[in-house]
Amino acid sequence: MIHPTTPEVGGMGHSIKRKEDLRFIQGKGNYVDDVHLPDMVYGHMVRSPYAHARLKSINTEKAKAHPGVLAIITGEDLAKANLAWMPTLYFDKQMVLATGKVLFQSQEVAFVVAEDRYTAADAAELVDVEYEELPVLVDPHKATDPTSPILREDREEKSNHIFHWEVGDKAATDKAFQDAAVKANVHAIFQRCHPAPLETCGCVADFNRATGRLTVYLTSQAPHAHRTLFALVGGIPENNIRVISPDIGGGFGNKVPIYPGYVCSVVASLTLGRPVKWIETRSENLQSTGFARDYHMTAELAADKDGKIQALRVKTLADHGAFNAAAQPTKFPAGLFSICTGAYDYPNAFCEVDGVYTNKAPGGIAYRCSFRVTEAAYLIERAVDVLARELKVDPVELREKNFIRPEQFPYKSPLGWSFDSGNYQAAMDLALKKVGYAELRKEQEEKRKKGELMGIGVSSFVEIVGAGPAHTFDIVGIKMFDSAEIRVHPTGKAICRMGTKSQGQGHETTYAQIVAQELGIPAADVLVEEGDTDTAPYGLGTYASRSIPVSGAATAVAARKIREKAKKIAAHLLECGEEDLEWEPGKFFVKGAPSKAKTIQEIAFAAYTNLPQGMEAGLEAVDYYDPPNLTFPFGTYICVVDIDKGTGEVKVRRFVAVDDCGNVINPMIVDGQIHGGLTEGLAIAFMQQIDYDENGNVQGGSFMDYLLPTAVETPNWETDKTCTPSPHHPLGAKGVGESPNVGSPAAFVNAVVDALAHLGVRHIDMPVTPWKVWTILKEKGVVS
Amino acid sequence: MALRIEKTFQVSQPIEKVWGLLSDLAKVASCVPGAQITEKIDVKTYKGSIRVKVGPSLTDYKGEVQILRLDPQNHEIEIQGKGQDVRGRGSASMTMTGKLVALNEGGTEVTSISEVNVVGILAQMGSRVITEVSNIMFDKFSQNFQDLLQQSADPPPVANATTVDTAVPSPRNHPPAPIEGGSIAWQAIKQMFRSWLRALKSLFLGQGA
Amino acid sequence: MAKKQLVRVKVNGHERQAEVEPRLLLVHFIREVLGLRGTHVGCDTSHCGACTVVLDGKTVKSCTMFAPQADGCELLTVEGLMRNGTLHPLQEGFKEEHGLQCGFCTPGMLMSSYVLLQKNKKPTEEDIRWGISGNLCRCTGYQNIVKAVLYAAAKMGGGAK
Amino acid sequence: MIPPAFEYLRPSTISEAVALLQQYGEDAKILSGGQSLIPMMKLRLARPAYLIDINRIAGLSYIKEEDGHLKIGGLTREAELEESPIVHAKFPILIDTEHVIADPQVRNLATVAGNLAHGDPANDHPATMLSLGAKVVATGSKGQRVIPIEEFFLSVFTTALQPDEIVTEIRIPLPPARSGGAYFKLERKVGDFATAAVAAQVTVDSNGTCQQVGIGLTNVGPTPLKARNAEAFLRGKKLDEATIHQAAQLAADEAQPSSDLRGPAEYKKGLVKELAVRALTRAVERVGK
Repeated sequence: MIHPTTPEVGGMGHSIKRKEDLRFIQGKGNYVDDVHLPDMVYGHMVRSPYAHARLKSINTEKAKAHPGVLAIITGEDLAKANLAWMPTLYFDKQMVLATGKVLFQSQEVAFVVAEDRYTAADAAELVDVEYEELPVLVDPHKATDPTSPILREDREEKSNHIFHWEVGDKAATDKAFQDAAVKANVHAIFQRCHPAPLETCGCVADFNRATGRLTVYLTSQAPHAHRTLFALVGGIPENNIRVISPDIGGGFGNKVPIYPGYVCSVVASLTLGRPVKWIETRSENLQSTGFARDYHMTAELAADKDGKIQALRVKTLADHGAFNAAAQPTKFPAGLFSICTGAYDYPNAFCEVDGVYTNKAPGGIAYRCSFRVTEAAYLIERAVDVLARELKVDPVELREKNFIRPEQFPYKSPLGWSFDSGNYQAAMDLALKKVGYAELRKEQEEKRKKGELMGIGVSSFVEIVGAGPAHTFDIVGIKMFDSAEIRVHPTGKAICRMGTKSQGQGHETTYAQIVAQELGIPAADVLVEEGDTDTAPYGLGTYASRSIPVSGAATAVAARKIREKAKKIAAHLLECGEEDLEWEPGKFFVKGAPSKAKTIQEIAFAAYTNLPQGMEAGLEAVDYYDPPNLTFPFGTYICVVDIDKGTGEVKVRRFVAVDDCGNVINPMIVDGQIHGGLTEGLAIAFMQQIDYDENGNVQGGSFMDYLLPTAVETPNWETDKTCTPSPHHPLGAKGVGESPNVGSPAAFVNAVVDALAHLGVRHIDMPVTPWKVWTILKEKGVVS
Repeated sequence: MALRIEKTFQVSQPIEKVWGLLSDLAKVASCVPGAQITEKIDVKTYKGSIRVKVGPSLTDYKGEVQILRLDPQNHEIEIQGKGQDVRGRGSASMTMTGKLVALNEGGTEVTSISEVNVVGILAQMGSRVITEVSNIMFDKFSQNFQDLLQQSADPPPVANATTVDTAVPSPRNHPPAPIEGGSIAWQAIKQMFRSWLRALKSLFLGQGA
Repeated sequence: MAKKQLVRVKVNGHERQAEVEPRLLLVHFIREVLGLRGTHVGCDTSHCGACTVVLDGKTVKSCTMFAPQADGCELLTVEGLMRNGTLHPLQEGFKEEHGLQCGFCTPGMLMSSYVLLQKNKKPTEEDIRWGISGNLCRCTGYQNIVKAVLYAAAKMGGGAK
Repeated sequence: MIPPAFEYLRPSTISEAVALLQQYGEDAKILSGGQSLIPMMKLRLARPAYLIDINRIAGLSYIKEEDGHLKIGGLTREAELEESPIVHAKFPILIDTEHVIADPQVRNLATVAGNLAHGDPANDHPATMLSLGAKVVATGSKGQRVIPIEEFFLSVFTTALQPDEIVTEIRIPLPPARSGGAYFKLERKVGDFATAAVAAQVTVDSNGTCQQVGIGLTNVGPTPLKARNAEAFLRGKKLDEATIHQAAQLAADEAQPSSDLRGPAEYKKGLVKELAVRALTRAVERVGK
C-alpha cells in the first residue's frame, strides 16, 4: 500500500510538473549536437548507393587533397586495427566500414573528417568508390531459395538462414488442432518500421592525448553498456572511457545499438587527438540505423464450438536485414515474442520463428517495445478477432470468455511465462463503459443499413516488460539488473544517480517522486542525474519499459536502505529504541507520541553532525536491483473509425485507452506517455513503412515518404486507468511507456476490418492506407 | 526501381531497311540526345560518359553500352546500357529488346521492350515520377528513331558532344538532336537521367521555387 | 570558395553580424555562428519544423533558407521568448500542461505557437492543430501541446472561442 | 545535409535579375521562396553555380484587383494569398488551395509564382489556375509576355518559360456573378503532395445552366491537367447531381496517373472521380455566395 504524501512532497500519485522542462522550454537543453569543444572537427559518412555490390576499389586521393580535410578512414584502414567489423548486440557481427562487399543501400563505406561540416560533406563526394553490382535479395521468403545469392561471405554457414527458434509443446498443440471444432488463421505482416526519434543519432568523440582518456558524448539509451562495448571492441581500458549521454531527443529503441558512425568518430579522435563530431542526417537515420518489426507471421487458433480457445500455433519469418543487429536478451532470438498467447487462458501453444538475412539495413530493435512484444500483441489480437468472425460472436464476448481470471494469477502461460498479476475483465469493463460499446454497435447496425461504413476495434493486450531477472536475462552477457544511488546531503536535499537514461520519459521527475515517496524529501529537493558513466552506477539503460520496473525498484530499495540508517539516527536523536519508532513519509516519530519526531532533514543533518557512537557518517545508499520476475502491464483499447467510401480514408473518430500499469508514480506523465505511444501506433497502423523496391532501394528513406503524423491527423485520445499492482515490484508499479504502442495497432486494424467485416474482409496488412481500403471496396463492389 | 516499358510503332519502310538501322548500335544510340562515346571496345561495345544538366541539376555518368544479342533471322536485338554516377550516388541500366515484324502493306512494326533499373538516390527520392518520366523518354526515343529512319538516306547528322538541354521537348518534326560522328546510345540513357533529375525537383515538399 | 557575404541580423533584440559563406544554412548560422543552440535540426527535407524561427514576424524553417537571405532581418528564437526573467505564457503553458517530453521539437513548437497566437488570440483546438501542422513531435501526440497553447491563449487574455 | 557552394547574387531590379540570368545562363538559378530548390540543393541534386536571390526586388509582392483581374505579384507568398481579403471574398477556391499547400512555415516563404514556375504536376496551384483560366506574365530579355495557363505546362517539370524569363505576375480573371469554385485534395498527411486533387470553378446563369467551367487535376499525369472533356460536357448543362457525376467520370478518364507509393493508378483515377464530384458540388454550392 502506498502511503499518501502531500503535494508539496510530491510522492507517488502526484501529477507534479516536470523538473526537466525548465531548460527545454528556454532552448537550453544540451543535446549531442549542442556539444561544442575547442578544436572540434566533423565527420561525414560515405555510403553505398547499392544494396548488394562488390567493392572493387576506393580512391581517396582527391578527397584527401581537398583543403580542410584531415583524415579519411576506409574499411581497409580499420581492418588493420582489426576494427572493420564489430559485434552486434545479438551474436552477430556487422561491418563498421565495408570491406569486400556492401550488403544494403546506405551502408557505411568511408568516413571523412574535416575542419567543418561543409568541408567534410564536400570531400565525401570526392571519395571515388568503384562497385560491381550483385544480385539483390529483398524478399525474406526467398532468402533460403537455392537461387538466391548468399549474402554473408564472412559466415561459415553458407546460407541466409540465421536461426530457428521454437517454444511450446508442438505435439500437444497439433493434437488440439486436430480435435478442434473451430479453427481460424490469419497471416499478418508487421511491416518494417523505424523509431525515427526527432533527434537523429550522433556523437562527439574526444580523445585527450595528454590524459589518455576518451570521452564520448553519445545519443545513447544505454551509456554504461556502450562504455563496456567500446572497451571490449576498441581495447581501451574501461576506466579511461567516459560515456556521456546528455539530453536525448527521443530514442524509442533507436539509440540502443552502437552504430558505425560512433566507432569511426572514436577512431578518428584517437588518430587526430581532436574532438570529432558526427551527426546523422535524417535519411541516414532512416536508412541505416536500427529498424523495427519486419515480422511475417501466421497465427492459427483452435477453439471448441462455444468459443473456448484450445490452442495457438504461430509461425513467423523474421527479416533481419544484412546483419542480425537485434538488441535483445541473449537467450531470446525472437525477443519476448512468446508473449503471443495474450490475455487468454488455454492449455496449448507452439511458436516458431526463423530469422533470415536480406539486403536491407540491419536491426530488429525493440521500437517502443519490450523485444517483439508489439508483434506478438498485434498477432494475437488480430487472430482473436478473426476467430470471433469465424464463430460469429462479438469480439468482446469472445475475449471475455477466454480471459485469464484474476484468481489465476500468478498465471503460468503455455509458452512458459509467469504473469504477475492482472484483471483483464476490469479494464475491458471500464473501456466498454467509457466508449459506450453497446450504443456503438447499434449505431453501426443502423449505418450499415444506410450503406455507411463504421468500425469498432478492440484490443485487450498484455505486455511483458522490465527485463529482467538475472537468471534468464542478459545482453551480451551483462545481466539485466539496474541501479540507483541516492545521497542525502546535510541540509536534507538529495541527489539520485541512475543506470538508466531518459530520452523524454521524465526520469528527473519520476525518480525524484520515488525518493519523495520513500524518504519524504520533497521531489523538488531531489536532483536526478543520469547518463554520465563516470558518476552514475552501472546499469543497462532505458528501453523495454525497464526504467520503473528495474531502476525504479532500485531507487525504492536504495531509499529504504537509507531509511534503515535514518531510523537508527532518529532513535539516537529521540533517545529511544528503533522498535519504538514509526515512519510516515518525511519523519520518524515515537509510537503514540507523534509530536516526538525527527524529520528526514533533521536526521540527514545529524548524519553528518551528530551520529550515534560507532556509526559511519553520511546518508547514502546504492542498489543494484535484480527483479524477481518481469511485469505484465495490460489494458483494453477501443477504437472507433468511420470510412470515407469515396476516398478510402479512415477517420479515427474515438479512441479509448484503458491502461493498467499497476501503481502510478506521476499520472500526468503516464498520460503523456500514452498519448505519444498511441500516436506512434496510429502512424504504424495507417502510414508508416520502410519498404524496398526490387533493387533494394529504400522507399521511405526520408520524411517525405516515411510519414509522421502531424497534429492534424492525430485524434484526441481518451485515457483511463485500472490499477492492479505488481505483487513483486517494491512500488507495485509495472511500467507504461510502451503499452500504447504495443496495444494500439491491433485496435486500429481491428476497427477497420470490423467496418468491412460484413463484406467478408478478415484482414488488411498495415499500413492501412486509403488506397488499400478503396481497392477492397472496389473489389467488393461497394464503389464503382 | 525497376520498370518495364513497351512501345510499338509502325513505319512505312521495309523490314530490312529498318533492321539495318536497328542493328547498328551507333545509330540506335543516336536516337537519344546528347551523349559522348569515349572509347570503342569492339563493334558491339562502347564506353561513354554523359553529363546531364537539367535546370539546376548536374550529374555525370560513365559506363558502357553493348549488344547482348543479335538475331537477324528473327529481326531481334537486345541492347544493354549501364552507367554509374561519378559522384557515387547510384546507377541506372536499361536492357532493351527490339523486334521487327514485316507488315502486309510493306511497312514494318517496331516493338521495343525495355527493362529499366534505377539504383541509388534517384530511386529513393524519385519513385513518384520515374514511371512518368521514363514513359516520356521512351516516346521521344521512338520518335527520334522514326525520324532517323525517315532521313536515313541522308548522310548522318553532325556532331555535338556537349550537353543538350532537352528540358523543353523538341517539336516532333524536328530532326533528332545533333549527334557527334561517333556518338552513340548514351543519348537514351542521358535523356532518361535528364528527365529523372528534372523530376526530382518536384520531390520536395516546398511548393515554391 | 565562394565570396563571403556579410549577414547582419537583429536576433532576440541584439544586433549581430558575421561574414559567412553564402551557402551557410540559416539554422547553422543561428546555432554555430550566433551560438544559439536552442534551434534544432530534425530532418533534411523541410518536414519536421524543429528549426522553426520567427523571421520578421513570420515563422520560417531555418534549415531551408540561406543565411544571406536573412540579412537585415529581425530574428526571434526560443532564447528570446523570456522577458525580464519571466517565462512567456507559452513556455509556462508547455510546462504546466506537459506539452513536451524529449524537448527536441519544443523550441520549434513554441515559435510556431508564438506566431499563431499573435495572429489569432482566441484559437480553437482545430486552429492550433493546423497552426502547428508544420512541426512534428514524436513524443506527445500533440494533445498536451494543444492544451499548452490554449493555456497560453487564456493567460494572454484570449482563451478558447 | 549540406548544400554545395555557390556565388550569391542579389539584384535589386527585374532587369538586373534578367541580365544575370543571361550572363550566367544555365549555371544560374533564381532563388525566390526556395522551398523546392533549397531541399534539392541540400540533397545535392541541384548545384547551381550562381544563385540569383530576387527576394529584395521591390514592387513584386502584391495582390490587387485591376482591369478585371486579380493580379498576384511574382514574389507574393502563399501565406499572403491566404490572408488576403480580396481572395477570401472572390476566390474561395484559392483559400481551399492555400490550406493544403505544404505547411504554415513553407507557405510563409514559398511564392505562388514559384509554385507554377516549378512545373511540378504535383503542385497545387497549377490545377487551380487551370480551372480559373489564369495567365502568367513572364519578364525576360525580350520584355514581357503573357502566357495563358493552358499553354504554360509543357511536360514533366517543364514550362513555357525561357531560360532568361522570370514570372513577374499572375493574372486571374475576376469571376462573373454566380460563380463558385473549390479545390479538393487527398494527401497522406499535412505537407504531402496530393495523391490526387481536383480544382473546379463554375459560372452559371440565372437558370442554373453552366456558362463557364474550369477543371484542373493535380498529380495525375506528366503535367497538371485540364479536364477538357469534362468541361465541354458541363457547358450549357444544369449542374445537377447526375450531370456532375458524369462529368467527374470524364475527368477521371482524362487523368493519366502512374502507380507509386501513394497508390495504384486505378485508385488515383477513382479518386479523381470522387474529388471531382466533391469539388463541383461545392463549387455549385458556392455560386452566388
